[in-house]
Amino acid sequence: LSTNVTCFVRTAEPLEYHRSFLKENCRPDGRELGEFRPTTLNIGSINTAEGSALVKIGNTTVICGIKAELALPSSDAPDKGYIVPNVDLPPLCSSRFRPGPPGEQAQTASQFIADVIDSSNIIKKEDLCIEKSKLCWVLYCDIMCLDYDGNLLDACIITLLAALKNAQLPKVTINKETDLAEVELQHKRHLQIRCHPVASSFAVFDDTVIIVDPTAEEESLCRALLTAVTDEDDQLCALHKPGGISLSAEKLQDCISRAVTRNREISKLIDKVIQSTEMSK
Amino acid sequence: MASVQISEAEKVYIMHGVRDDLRVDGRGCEDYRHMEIETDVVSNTDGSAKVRMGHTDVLVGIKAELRRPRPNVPDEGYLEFFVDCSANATPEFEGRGGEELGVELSNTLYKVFNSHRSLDLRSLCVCPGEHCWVLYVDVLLLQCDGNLFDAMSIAIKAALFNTRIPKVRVLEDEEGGKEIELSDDPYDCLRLRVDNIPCIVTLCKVGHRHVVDATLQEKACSAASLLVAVTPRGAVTCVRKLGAGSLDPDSIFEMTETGKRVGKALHAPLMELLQKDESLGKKRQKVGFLA
Amino acid sequence: MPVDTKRVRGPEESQSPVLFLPPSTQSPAGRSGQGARGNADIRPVFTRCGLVSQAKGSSYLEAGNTKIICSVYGPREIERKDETDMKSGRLVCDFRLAPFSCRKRGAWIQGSEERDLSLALLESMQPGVCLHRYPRSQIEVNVMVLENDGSILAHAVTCASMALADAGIEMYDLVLGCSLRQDGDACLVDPDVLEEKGSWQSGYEENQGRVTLALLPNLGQVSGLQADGEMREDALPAAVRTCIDGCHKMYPVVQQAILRAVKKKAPPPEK
Amino acid sequence: MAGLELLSDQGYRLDGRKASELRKVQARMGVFGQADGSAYMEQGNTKALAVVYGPHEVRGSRSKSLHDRAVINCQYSMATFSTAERKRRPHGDRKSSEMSLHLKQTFEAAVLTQLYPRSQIDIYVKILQSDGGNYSACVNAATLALVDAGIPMRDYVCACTAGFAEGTALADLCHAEETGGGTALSLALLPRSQSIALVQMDARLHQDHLDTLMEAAMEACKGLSKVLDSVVRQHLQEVSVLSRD
Repeated sequence: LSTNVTCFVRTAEPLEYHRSFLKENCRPDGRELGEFRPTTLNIGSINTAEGSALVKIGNTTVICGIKAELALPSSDAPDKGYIVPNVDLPPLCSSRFRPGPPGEQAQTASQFIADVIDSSNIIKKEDLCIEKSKLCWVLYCDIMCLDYDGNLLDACIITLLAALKNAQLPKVTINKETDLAEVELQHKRHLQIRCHPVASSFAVFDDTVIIVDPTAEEESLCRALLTAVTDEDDQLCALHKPGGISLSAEKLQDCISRAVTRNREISKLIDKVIQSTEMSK
Repeated sequence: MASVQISEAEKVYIMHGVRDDLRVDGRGCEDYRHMEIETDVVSNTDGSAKVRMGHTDVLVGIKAELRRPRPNVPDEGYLEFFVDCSANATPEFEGRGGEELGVELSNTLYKVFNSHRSLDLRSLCVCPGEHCWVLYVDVLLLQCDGNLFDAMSIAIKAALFNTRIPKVRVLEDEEGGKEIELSDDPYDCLRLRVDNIPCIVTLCKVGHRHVVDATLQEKACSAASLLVAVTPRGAVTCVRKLGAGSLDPDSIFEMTETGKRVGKALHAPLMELLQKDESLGKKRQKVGFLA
Repeated sequence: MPVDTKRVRGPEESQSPVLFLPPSTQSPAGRSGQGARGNADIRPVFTRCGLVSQAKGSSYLEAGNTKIICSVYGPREIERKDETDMKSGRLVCDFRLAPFSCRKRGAWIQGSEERDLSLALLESMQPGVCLHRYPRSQIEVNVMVLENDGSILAHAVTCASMALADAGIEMYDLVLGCSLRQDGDACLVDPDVLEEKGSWQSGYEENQGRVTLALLPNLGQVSGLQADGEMREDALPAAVRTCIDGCHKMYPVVQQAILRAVKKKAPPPEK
Repeated sequence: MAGLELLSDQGYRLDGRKASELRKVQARMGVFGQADGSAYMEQGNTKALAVVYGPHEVRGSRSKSLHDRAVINCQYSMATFSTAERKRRPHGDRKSSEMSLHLKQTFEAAVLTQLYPRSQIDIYVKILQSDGGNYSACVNAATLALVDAGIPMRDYVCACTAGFAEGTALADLCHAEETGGGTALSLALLPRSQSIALVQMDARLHQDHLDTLMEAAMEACKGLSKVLDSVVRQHLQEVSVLSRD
């Protein structure tokens, strides 16, 4: 009977239901307030992509595939390549998304990722230039959500970083005689990753209670969301708080320091997985 | 797809008729309806044809344009298909209503016709890697009473037969620059070999038998049909199951056999007719829709 | 060209590096990559049900390097109320290739190939689902190909029927898919991408073709059939039979995955 | 285009017609069996096909229906191969939408819509080959299709274009004349009452010349109305012969 009652409360008064847990400093799925869901990573599973990674944070599953193509550098930045990140939330990942052009959430996520890439300088765009104003790489970073259960941004950044670390580009030279590009698939090199940003998301309940890594249900009930991105030198790369109630500076500082430790954890995880992937080869 | 709704009693009537090889309009199971084919009906195309099959009416116009060849096949031209399900056929197609069906039909046509086995695509190449002829095959559905695929394929074959592409010469100047010169003699033109172009035969499973050239009413009695593309030599180039139902393997074999037989028999009179039509030349009275 | 303002855009034009390979290396040698696989063998298949937590039912299928994920939502209220009779439900299939799934990058916007595949998937699945049990509602099947290494339509059919079963949608039978590539005298079951292309598209050889078939194994009915290419007279019926055999080979694997998912959802009472 | 001489010194036009001469008109009614009414029309090299469905219940949302008369619904489209340069889409562009609207306005003026309250009449026209005067060919074809469908009208609606070159009005312009830089005016006329259903002119013209131009267009329309009338009569004769036995 008791399970029936809780079930009813969960559907009828979801916020009350969550509050009753938060009061006890825990959450409906058994986590503590500051606890992330188990995070797993799988790198390089897509052979058709130059680099790929699949990350799971709890149920949330996001995959990123990197395809590299050749293009003419733009005239205002002739010594730079392009990085084109896009986040897709297909109808496959949750019933809340419909087929068709990307919705608001996918658009914001894409823009957020693009901003993080720009501000953190994960990859110097100059590195992607092959020959000034003639040829450069375009890295299409296509991020796709396969299972949406909240905290999309964290997952996106992790999978992007891991996929970039996994990516290998073939050697390209411009033939002096024919003036055409020549690609050598045998010679491949990794990209130089200059910064390791990791995102941490927080949800605010009832003005004061802050939880990390919200699920989809928690995201829909909370009063504000916050995402902080830090790099390995504890520098803040991006801060994203789409509206909601205001937050004291003190609380914000707490969040950022939690993000710093999260960065350590994830960096360790990525290194470990990359190592074991290479070992198994 | 455009469809009609019929009552259970009508369905039973049609199915019993098919069982006894006597269809509502008096045909046998493997008979086509009366067909009217006319070529060269739209003068500002490079080739055109109109086919009427009962109440199904299809007009095909072909325009050739010089384009860049596709990078993966630099020495071949290609075909583009577009099916316009116009509101003329049924009010359902008004606005964007016919678009979905149009894409569906053109995708299938592309699979059936755009291969170098059916048409010598290399003959469409003007200058490898730089210029080739692209044939825009535009199909216009004017009226539809079932069996669209068969009518379209016959119209496309007739229109391709009718197509005349002006001959071009590539002139090279001293610096290696290339220029293309179009022949201005209207009789100096490239014709396409249509010997190997398949026709589509759609077989509709009604009860335990299958019928050729089903009307919309007969289609309403059937859950599944099989599309078979057959070349004049009787080779099958494309098979597709259409519709919401399923078929047992034996009837698939039977239906492909029938398709092969019917399709093979369709080609010879068609070519004969096209040739006769052309030999009449200017003397032929163009009736178009004035028939 | 309308500008896509809803995505982060790259340069107007970019080309796959594959196009710039020196001509000699452009077509890597045919079938050696897969190791020793008999012509009639299907690749090892890995399947799992119930991976997408948000979906009513879901499945994942891996055959060689082909990776497909599928989720099923519904039955829920019909979206387009205009047409259709309300007596039976509607099946909606959305077939997508992830942009990174092929050797050449694909676009985000659904192309005509994907629309074609969606339709083929729909027509293959429809005969298997008891749609009359779901009046006034629609069941959505979303298929995403994560990596395309050949035979995607056939495996998508299998994957979709597992997801439907996982979602508890009533079905007459499972729907299994198998595809085949006729290359001269060789008849390659479950071809990978290289085998699918092969010499068919470049050469003018005899007896070349491709067949994809969907089967309801217990009823022995063929729910989907697509055959392209000019094959010899006897090759087509033989290919259809071979595909039917191929489907039957998949059956135990699929059955087991579904059984496992059922056991997980409703564990048998402990003794 | 200044180089193009629309009217020669001898008074002949590009295609050899005289200034007030119409192109050859050929038409047929009842070309399709499935539609309620249909007609095919050739005006020189311009070929148009019109199909009428209805009157029937209003499709789509009920709110569109009018309690005291019928809704006229028009769609104008062009076959992708109808023009010299291939068109990418048959309809949906701005020009076709404008044309659809013009047709709707024209026929709202001519059809006795009040006889069919709460219903809808669909008129679909398609240009199969375009050589100037698309609008007028469509109107004429649609008129015949409406007659074929047995929908009561005040009168035939006849449409024709007229242009102005070197002080002379030219009737029934072909494509070269339309784009040749002169003025073009389209007129849809109910000939018996001489009332104008629609007139459109998008170019500059001194107002003194307007009368001559209108005069020429009206004459052309009247000429057309005779042709349409004979087509209808002939069609009726054929049909009545067929139905007698």
